[in-house]
Amino acid sequence: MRNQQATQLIFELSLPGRRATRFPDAGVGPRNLTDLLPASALAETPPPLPEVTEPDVIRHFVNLSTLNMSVDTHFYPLGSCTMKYNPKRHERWASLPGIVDLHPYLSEDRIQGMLAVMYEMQEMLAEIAGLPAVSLQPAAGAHGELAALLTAAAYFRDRGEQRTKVIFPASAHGTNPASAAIAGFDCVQLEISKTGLVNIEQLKSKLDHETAVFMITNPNTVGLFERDIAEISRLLHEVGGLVYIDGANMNAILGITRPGDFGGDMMHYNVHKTFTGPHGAGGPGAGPIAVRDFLEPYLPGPIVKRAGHADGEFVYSLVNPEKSIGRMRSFFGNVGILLRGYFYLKTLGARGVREVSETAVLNANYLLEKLKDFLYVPHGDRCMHEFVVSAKELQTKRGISAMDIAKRLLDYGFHAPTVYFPLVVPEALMIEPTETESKETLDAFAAALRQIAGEDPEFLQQAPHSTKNSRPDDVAAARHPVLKWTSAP
Amino acid sequence: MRNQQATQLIFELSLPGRRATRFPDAGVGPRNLTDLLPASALAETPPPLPEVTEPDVIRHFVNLSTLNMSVDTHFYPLGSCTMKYNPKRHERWASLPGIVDLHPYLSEDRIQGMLAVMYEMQEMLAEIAGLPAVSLQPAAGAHGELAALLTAAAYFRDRGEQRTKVIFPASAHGTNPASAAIAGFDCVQLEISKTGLVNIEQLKSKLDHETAVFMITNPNTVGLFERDIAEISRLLHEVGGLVYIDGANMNAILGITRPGDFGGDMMHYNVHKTFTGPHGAGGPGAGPIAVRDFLEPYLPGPIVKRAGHADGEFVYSLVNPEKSIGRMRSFFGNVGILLRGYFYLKTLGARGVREVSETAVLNANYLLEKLKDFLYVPHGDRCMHEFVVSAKELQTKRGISAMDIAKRLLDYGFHAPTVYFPLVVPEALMIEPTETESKETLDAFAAALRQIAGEDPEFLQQAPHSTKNSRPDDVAAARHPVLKWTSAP
Amino acid sequence: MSYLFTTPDQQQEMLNTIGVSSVEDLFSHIPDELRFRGDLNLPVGKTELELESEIRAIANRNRNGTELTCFLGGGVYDHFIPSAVDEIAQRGEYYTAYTPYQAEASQGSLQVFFEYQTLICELLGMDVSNASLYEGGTALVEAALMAMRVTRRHRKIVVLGSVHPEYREILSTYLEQLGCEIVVVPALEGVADVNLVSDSLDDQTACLIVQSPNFFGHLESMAELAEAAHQKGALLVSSTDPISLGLLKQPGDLGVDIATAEGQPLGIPMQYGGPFLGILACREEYMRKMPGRVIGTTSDRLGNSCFVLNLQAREQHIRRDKATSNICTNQGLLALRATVYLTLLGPQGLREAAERCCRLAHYAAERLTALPNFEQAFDQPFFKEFALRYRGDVRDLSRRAAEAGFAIGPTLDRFPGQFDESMRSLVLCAVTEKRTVEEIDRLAEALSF
Amino acid sequence: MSYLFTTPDQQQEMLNTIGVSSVEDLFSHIPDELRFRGDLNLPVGKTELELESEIRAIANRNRNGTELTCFLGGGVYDHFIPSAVDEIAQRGEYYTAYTPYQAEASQGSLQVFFEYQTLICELLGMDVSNASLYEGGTALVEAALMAMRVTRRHRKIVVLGSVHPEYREILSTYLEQLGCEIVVVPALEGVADVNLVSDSLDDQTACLIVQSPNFFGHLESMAELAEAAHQKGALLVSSTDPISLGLLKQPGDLGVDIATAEGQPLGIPMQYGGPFLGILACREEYMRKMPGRVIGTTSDRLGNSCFVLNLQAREQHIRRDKATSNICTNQGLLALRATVYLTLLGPQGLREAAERCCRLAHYAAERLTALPNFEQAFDQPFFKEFALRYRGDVRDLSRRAAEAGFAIGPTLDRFPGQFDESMRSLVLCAVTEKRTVEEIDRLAEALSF
Ligand SMILES: Cc1ncc(COP(=O)(O)O)c(C=O)c1O
Ligand SMILES: Cc1ncc(COP(=O)(O)O)c(C=O)c1O
Repeated sequence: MRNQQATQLIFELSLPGRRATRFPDAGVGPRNLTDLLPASALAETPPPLPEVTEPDVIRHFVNLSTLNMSVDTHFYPLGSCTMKYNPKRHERWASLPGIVDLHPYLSEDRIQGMLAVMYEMQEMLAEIAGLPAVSLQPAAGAHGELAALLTAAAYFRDRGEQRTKVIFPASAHGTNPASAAIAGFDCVQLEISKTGLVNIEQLKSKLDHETAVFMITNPNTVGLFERDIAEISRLLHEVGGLVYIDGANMNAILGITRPGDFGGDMMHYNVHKTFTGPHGAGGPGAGPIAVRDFLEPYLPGPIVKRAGHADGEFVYSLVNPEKSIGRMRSFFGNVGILLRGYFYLKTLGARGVREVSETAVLNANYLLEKLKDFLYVPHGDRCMHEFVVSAKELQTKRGISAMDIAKRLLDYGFHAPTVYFPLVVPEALMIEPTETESKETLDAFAAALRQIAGEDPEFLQQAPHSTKNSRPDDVAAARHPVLKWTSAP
Repeated sequence: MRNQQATQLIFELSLPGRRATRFPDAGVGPRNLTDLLPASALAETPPPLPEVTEPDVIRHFVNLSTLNMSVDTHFYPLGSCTMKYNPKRHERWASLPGIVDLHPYLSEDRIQGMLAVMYEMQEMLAEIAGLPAVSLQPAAGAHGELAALLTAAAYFRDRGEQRTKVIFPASAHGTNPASAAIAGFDCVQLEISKTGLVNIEQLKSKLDHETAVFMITNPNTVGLFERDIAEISRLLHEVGGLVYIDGANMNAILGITRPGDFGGDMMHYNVHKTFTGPHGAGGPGAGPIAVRDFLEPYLPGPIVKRAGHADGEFVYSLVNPEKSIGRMRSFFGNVGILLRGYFYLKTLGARGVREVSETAVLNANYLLEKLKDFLYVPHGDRCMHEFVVSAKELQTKRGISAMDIAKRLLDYGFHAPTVYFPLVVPEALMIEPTETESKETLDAFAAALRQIAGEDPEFLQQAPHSTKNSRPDDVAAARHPVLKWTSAP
Repeated sequence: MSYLFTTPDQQQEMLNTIGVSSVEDLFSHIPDELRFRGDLNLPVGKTELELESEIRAIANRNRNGTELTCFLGGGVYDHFIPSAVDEIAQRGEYYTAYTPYQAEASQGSLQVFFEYQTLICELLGMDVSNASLYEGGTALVEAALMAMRVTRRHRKIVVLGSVHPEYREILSTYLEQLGCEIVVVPALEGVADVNLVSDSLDDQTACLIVQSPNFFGHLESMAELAEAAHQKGALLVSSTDPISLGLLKQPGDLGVDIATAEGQPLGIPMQYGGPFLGILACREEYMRKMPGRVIGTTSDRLGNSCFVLNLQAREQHIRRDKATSNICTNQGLLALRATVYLTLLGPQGLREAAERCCRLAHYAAERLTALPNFEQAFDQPFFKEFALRYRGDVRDLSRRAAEAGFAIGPTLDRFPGQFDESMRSLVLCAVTEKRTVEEIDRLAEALSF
Repeated sequence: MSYLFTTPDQQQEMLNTIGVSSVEDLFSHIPDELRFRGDLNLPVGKTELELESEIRAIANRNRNGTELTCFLGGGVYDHFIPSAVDEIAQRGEYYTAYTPYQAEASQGSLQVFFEYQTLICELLGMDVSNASLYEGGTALVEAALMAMRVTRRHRKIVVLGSVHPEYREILSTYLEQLGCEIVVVPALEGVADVNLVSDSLDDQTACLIVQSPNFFGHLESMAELAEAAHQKGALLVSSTDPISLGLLKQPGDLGVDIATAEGQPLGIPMQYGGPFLGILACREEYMRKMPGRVIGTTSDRLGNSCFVLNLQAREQHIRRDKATSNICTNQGLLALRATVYLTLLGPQGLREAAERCCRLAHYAAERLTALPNFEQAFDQPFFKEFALRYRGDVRDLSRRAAEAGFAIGPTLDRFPGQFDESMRSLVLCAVTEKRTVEEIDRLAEALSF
C-alpha cells in the first residue's frame, strides 16, 4: 500500500512548467529590471530548482514522513537524547501570533511580553541549576559548551592567568573535546575507572595551574551519578580551575540535586532534551548556559534584565554583560525552543519537574532490572535515567552485535537505543526510556530484547526485515560520496 | 516497523488512574454539589471512559492514521466522490481567530466579515449554477436534496397542487430515492437506455400531473452528459413538474454549462467534492442548494442579504424567506466547509474554475483511453470527468471481479475506484481521476490495472497482500454485529 | 493554477492519445445551445499571498466579535479544546480520506469510528451508537423518524417547549410534509409539567422528545417523563449536553430509548455554527432501525480482527427509498475530534470539566441575580446555563455587555413564535470551564447599571 | 502530570521488581549532602486551560509589535510562508524524530535532507552542501574556520565592514581566543572599496568574507573581490540572501569558494530571532573539510538505493577534538522547512518573489527619498533593502513610524562600535513580497513630517 511514486526524489517528479506557489506582480508599473540592478549582477535564469505542484509537494513529504520512526509513533529509547513526549500544547502556543511573528529588531517597548518570558526562563534555569547567571544565546548543547569555555577563557584572561588545558573523561561526548579545541584549548582525556566513574587519582595527576576546565557529564554517559563530584570540584578549585557540567543528562536530577550545589561552575542545558524541545529530526535545539556569579560579567549577550517598574509593571530590557565575550550567534537565541522549554516548566512546576526525574530514573532502573539477566551490564546494577549494556558476550559467543540488536528492534516496532557510545563500553547499547513511557511499553521492549537475544544470528545480521531499506552500505557511501542529486546527462 | 501496541483499541490501553487533560478547581469555595443540583440527578461515577495519558492518545491516533489511504498520500480515484487535492491554505484560513471561534449567536454587527463572505459565497454559487437563489443551510448533498424537495413541496402546496411523485433514473444515487421518501413523495424509477442516458420515452410515459420532481444527475453517474436535458426539462415543465439537478458531478461542467441554463429548476452542490471541502474521512460536507426565482420564497433560512449601505460599507443581515419551509438544521450551516469552498473559488476565479473542469474531463478521457482495450466500457467511449468500466467479462472468463481488482490496486499504492455503483452496470468500476493528478500518475494507474488484469485470479481473490488486513468478513459482521468494545467480563 | 499538473505539452500528448484536437472537443457532446460561453461572473482568482491578507482582514472584521468574553450559549459553547485534538485532526491521512468504503485502505478511520461508537455508548449509557449525523438538531429529528419506524406510529409526536427552538423548527420542517402532528407542551416554569405532558401523550404518539439540560439550562424530570411516555407505548427521545454527563445521570439510566446530543462541546470549535456533530445512540433492540453509518468488527481472511462498515442494508445506497435515512456523507472528522477529546478527558477530566462549569455557572447566577435589573427566570436546578429575566430592553442589554467586552445570550426574542410572550425579556447565560471567577466578577460589574 | 503513565500501583510493582522500597532509594548513591531538599523555587504548575489564557495574554502584550506593518530587515525578513510548509513541518514523524542515526528508521528525514543539500547546491550554484548549521552568523564563522583549515592559514582573515554587524561580532567571539586577527575593511560608501580590500589581503590571509546583498542591502562587486582574494591564495567566503538568487547571479558563478546564508527567508517564521537556518555549501574539493552533518546515497543489503549519514569521520562523535566542527544537534526541522519552501516556489516562484521584493523596494526607496527628511544613504544598487539617512533623531523616527502602524529599521545606532560615526543616523528599510504599493504609500505618508 506504499506509494512508491510519490517518494521518488523530488527532482525526479519535476516537469518544466509545473508550479505551486505564485506571486502577484508588484503593481508598480513596467520597468526593466536592468533599470534597477546592474545587468552584470543579474542571472540569466533562476536557479534550476525542481518544478512541481502543491499536490506533488504534499504527497511527497507526507509519504516520506511515514518512513520515519519518531516519538509520536514509536518508543524511542535513544540514550543520551532524552526522547520524551513533546506536548502538543507547546506547538500551539509557540505559533501564536504575537509570538511566532516577532521581528528581533522590534523596539523593546513593543515586545515586553516576550522579554518577560525570556527573563522568567533565565530565572527558572538558574534555579534548577543552582547557578545564578544564565545566557540563552547558545543554539544547542555543543554551542553552549563552546560559549561556556570561551566565557571561562575570558575570565582567566581577565585575571591574567594562562590556562591552556581542558580535561574530560574518556566517556565524554564528542562535543566536549571538539568544543574545547574550537575554544583554543588543549585536550586532555582521562580513562574512566572500572566502576564507570572518573578516575580521581588520574585526574589529580593531570591537574596543575595550566588546567582551565574539567568537563564532566553528571550523571555521566554510562548512567551513573559521579558521587565524588564534590571532591572533584574541590580538586579543580584548588588549582584554580573550573568545573563544567555537561547537562545533557539533567533529566535524571531535576530538583534532586543541582550542578551549582555539587560543585559545578558552569553548565549547559539541552532544552530540546530535558525540556522537551522537541528534537525536530535533528534540531533545532537550545543550549543555554548557567554560571557562577563571578563568571556572569563574561557571559555572551544579550541577556534580559528586569529593571525597576513603571506604573506597577516591570520593564524588561536587553543588556550585554560588561566584559561579555560577545555574541555567540545573531539575534537573541533559539527562541522557539526556549519557549517550549518555558511552557514545559510552567506546566510542571517544582513538583512536576521533580516527578519527571523520579519517574525517568524509576523507568530506567526497572528496565535495567528486566534486562540484566541476559545482557551484560558493565557498570553497577543501578542507574540514573539511562544505562548502558554491552552485547560483547553475545557478540563473542553467537556473533550478535549491538548493531544487530538495534536493527532488529526496528522490526518489533521500537526505535533502537544509542549504539557504540560511550566509546568506553564495547558493543554498547545505551538505553534511555524517559519518564513518558509506560510500564507496558518497557515490558514489551524488554520482552522483544529477550526474544532477539535468542534469535538466529544470521537472521539478525540481516535485520531489519520490515523496513523499506535494510543495512545501507556506509562504507561505499563514504568512499564515493554522493551528496546531492544530479540530473542524468 | 509498525507499532502494534499503540494501535490496540484505546480501551485496551486504559489503566485506572491515568490522566491526560486536567482542569483547575473552579475557585468559588467549597460547596457540596448537592447544594447545586438535586442528588437524584447526580451520577455516582462519571462515565466509564478510558483512562490514558496524552502520549498514549497521540501515539494511538497517529499510528492509526497511517493505516488510511487518503488524498494527501495516494491517488484516490473514487468515482462520484471527486477526491481532488485539498489546498493547505484553506486549512490555515479556516482556523484563523475571528473565523473559527465565532459563536453563531453573536449579534450581526459583530460578524459582518463572516456574513459578507457567506453572502459572496451565495452569489458565486448562484452564478455557477445559473440559478439566482441560494440557501447554504444543508449539511451535505443528501441534505440538500431533501431541502430542495421540501422546497418544491411547499411551492406546490402553496399553489394548491397535489403532486406526489418523484421520478429518477435507475442510475441515480441512493440518496435521491431516500430523500424523496423522507420528503413524503412516492418514488418512480426509470430504466436507463443502452446509451447510458435517460430513456425519454419511458420518462414521457411516467409524466403526469402528479409528477412533482424529476431528479437527474448531470453529467450522470455513468459519466455522460445527458444531452437531452433541455427536452427532458421541457417535458417536465409541460406537466408542471420541476427538474432537480443532483450536482455531485459539477466538477465536469464548471463554466462549461450551467444547470439553470440547461433546464434545471433546483440543484445541490457537494462543496466537499467540487469545491474541495475536504472529505474528512466521511464528512463534514456542505450541500447548498440553488433554485429558480419562483422557488426562492420557500427556501430554508437563514439566508444572508446585503442591505443598503451605511457609511459606504455594505450591511449584511440574516433573513428568512417569506414562505420558508423553515430550518433544515440548527444555526447557519456547515460554515467550516463553506469557507473552504469560498477560499477555493476566490483562488480560482472564472478562468481557474473552468480549467478545473477542462482538466478533470481531459484526465478522465485520457485514462479511459488507456483502459478501454482491456476493460469493457458499457457506455460510449468518451466521458465527462469520470467513467464506468465493467469487469463483467473478466469475471465470466477468468473469475476476476470488480472487487478483486479494487483490492489489488491497494497493493500497487492506489486507492480503489468506486465499485458496484451505479447499479445499472454489472461489476462496475467507477473511476474519477480528478484534475489534480498528473499524467504520470494516470499512466502508472493504467499500467497497474493492465498488469492486474493479467494476474492469477486466485492471487487476486486474496488481495490485498500488503495491508494490515485483507478481505474482512462482511457477512459475519452483519450477522452478529459487534458495534462497540465491551470489557471482558 | 497551483493545483494542476498538466503542462501544455502534456495536454497535447493526452489529446493526441484520446484522438481529439482540443479540449473543447471533449465537450462536443454537450449541445451547443446549452454551453456557457465566456467567463463566469466571478472575482478574479488570487494568489495565496493576496488572499492571505484579504482573509485576515475579514477575520479582523469579526474580531470585535471573538474578542468578547463568551457567556453565549443556546446549544453552542465556548469549551476548551486541548491542543492534542487539533494535532490529530490536522493529519492529512484523516481529513483527506473519505467514507471508509475500502476497509483495507481505511482501518485507521474505521477503528477511530468504532472507538467513537463505544465512547458514545459509554458516555450516554446506551447500547449502540451510529458513526455520526449532521448535528444535534437533525439528530433529534432522525431519532423522531426512527421512533416512528419503531413504534409504527406515524401521526403524532410530543415535544417539550423547553427543547431548543431551532431543533423544534427542524422537526416541523421535516415532519410537516409527512403529515405528522407535532404537539408542543409548553414549559412555562422553565421545565416540563409532567402532568401536562402525560395528558398530551396518547397511544398514537410515537415518541416524547425531551432535552435535558434543556434550552434554558434546566434539568427535566427524566424518570417521570420516561414513565409517562412508556405508559402510552411511546419512546422517550432525548437530547443532552455531553459535558453535563460528567456529573449527571446518563440517558441510559433515565429510561431514554433513543439518546441524541449536539457533540460540539466535545472538542469542536464554534465556527459560526458548523460543522458540528450529531450524536445518536439507542437501545440494542432498535439497532437495525438506526439511521446512519455504523462500524463493526469482524475478522479478515487470515483470521485477524479488523473493522468494516456494517449493517449497510439499512442505508440509502442499498435500500434506497426504504432506507432508515437519506444520510450519506456524515460528520466523520468531527466524530474523530470527539473521540480524541473524550479520550483525553477520560472520566476524571470530564467530571472536572463538568464540575467547573457547574460551579462557575452557579457563581455567575448568584452574582448576576444580585444585580438590581436581573432576576433568575426560573427557580429550577441548572447545570451550566441559566435564564435571566432582565427588567429592560434585552437588546440594550446585549449592547451594553458587548461594549464592556462580554457576549451574553441568546436573548429569547431571537426566536419569534417559539416561546410564550412572557419569556420575551429572557436572556440566557452560559458558563463553561474556560471562564474564571474574575471574568464573572467583571461581567457582574459591567451589568450593574 | 499529564505526560506520566505510572500509577501508584504500578510504581510499587516496579519498585518491587527493582528491589527497593521507595523512589527515594533509587537516589541513594547521591551523597546526602549534595541532595537538594524541598521544592525548587519555580512557579506552581498549571493546566493547559490556565496556561492557554496566560500565554495568550503574553502574546497580546507583544501584539502591538506584530501588528505593525513590517519594513524591518537586517538579516530577518517578513517573507510570506506558504501554508504547505506548516502542514509538513507540523507532522510528528518529522518534528519528534531526532538525528537520523538509524538509517532504516529515518529514511524520511534522510531523503529530505538529501534533497535539501541538492536544493542548496542548485540555489547557490555550489557543489556540496551540508545538512544545516545553527544560523547565518555561525555558518559564516564555520566557513571562516573551514577556510583556515583549507588554506592552513590560521592567523588572519579579512572581513568587509558591510557584513552584518552581528555576524562580525560572532567572528570576534570565536576567533579572538584562537589568536586569529580579523581585519575589517570599512565600507563607507555602502559597499567595499576593492582597492582597499586588495591592500588588506596578504598571503597569510585565510579568507575574505563578503556579504552580498550586504547589510545595507547593496550588491558587492563579487567578481573583483573574488579575484583579489584568489590572487593572495585566500578563499572567498560569502553570505547571501537566498531570495535574492531568484534574480541575482549565484555565488558559484561569482568565484565564491564557501557560500553561506541565513535560511530564515526560506519559509521560517521570524520568532524573535530563532531558530533559523545556517546554510553552508562549498566547492567539491573542500568537501571533507566541511563542518556539520552530511547525507549521502548508497545502496542497501538488497541493492536498493537509500540514504545515510555520510562522511561521519569528520564529525565530533568520531574525530572528537580533531573534528571539523563541534556541532551535533543542527537545525533539521528548519532545513525541512526550507526544502518544502524551495520546492513550492520552484525557479519561477523564486524569481517572482525576488522580482516583487526588488520592484517594491525600489518603489519604496523612491517614495521615501522624495520626503523632505530622508535621503538615500548610498548611491549603490540594492535588492530588497536599502539604507536611508534621516535628518533628525533616528529613535524619534522609529517611534513615529510605530505610532502610524509601521516598523522600520534597524537603525544603525543599535550596533555600537560596529559602524563609522558617519552612519549613526542611518536606518534600514526592507521590503518583502508581502508588502504592497498601498502599504508603501501609507508609510511614505506617515513619514512625511
Ligand atoms: C552528553 C552530551 N553532551 C553534549 C551533547 C551535545 O548537545 P547538542 O547535540 O545539543 O549540541 C550531547 C547530545 O547529543 C550529549 O549527549
Ligand atoms: C451522485 C450523488 N448524489 C448524491 C450524493 C450525496 O451527497 P452527500 O454524500 O454529500 O450527502 C452523492 C455522494 O456520495 C453522489 O455521488
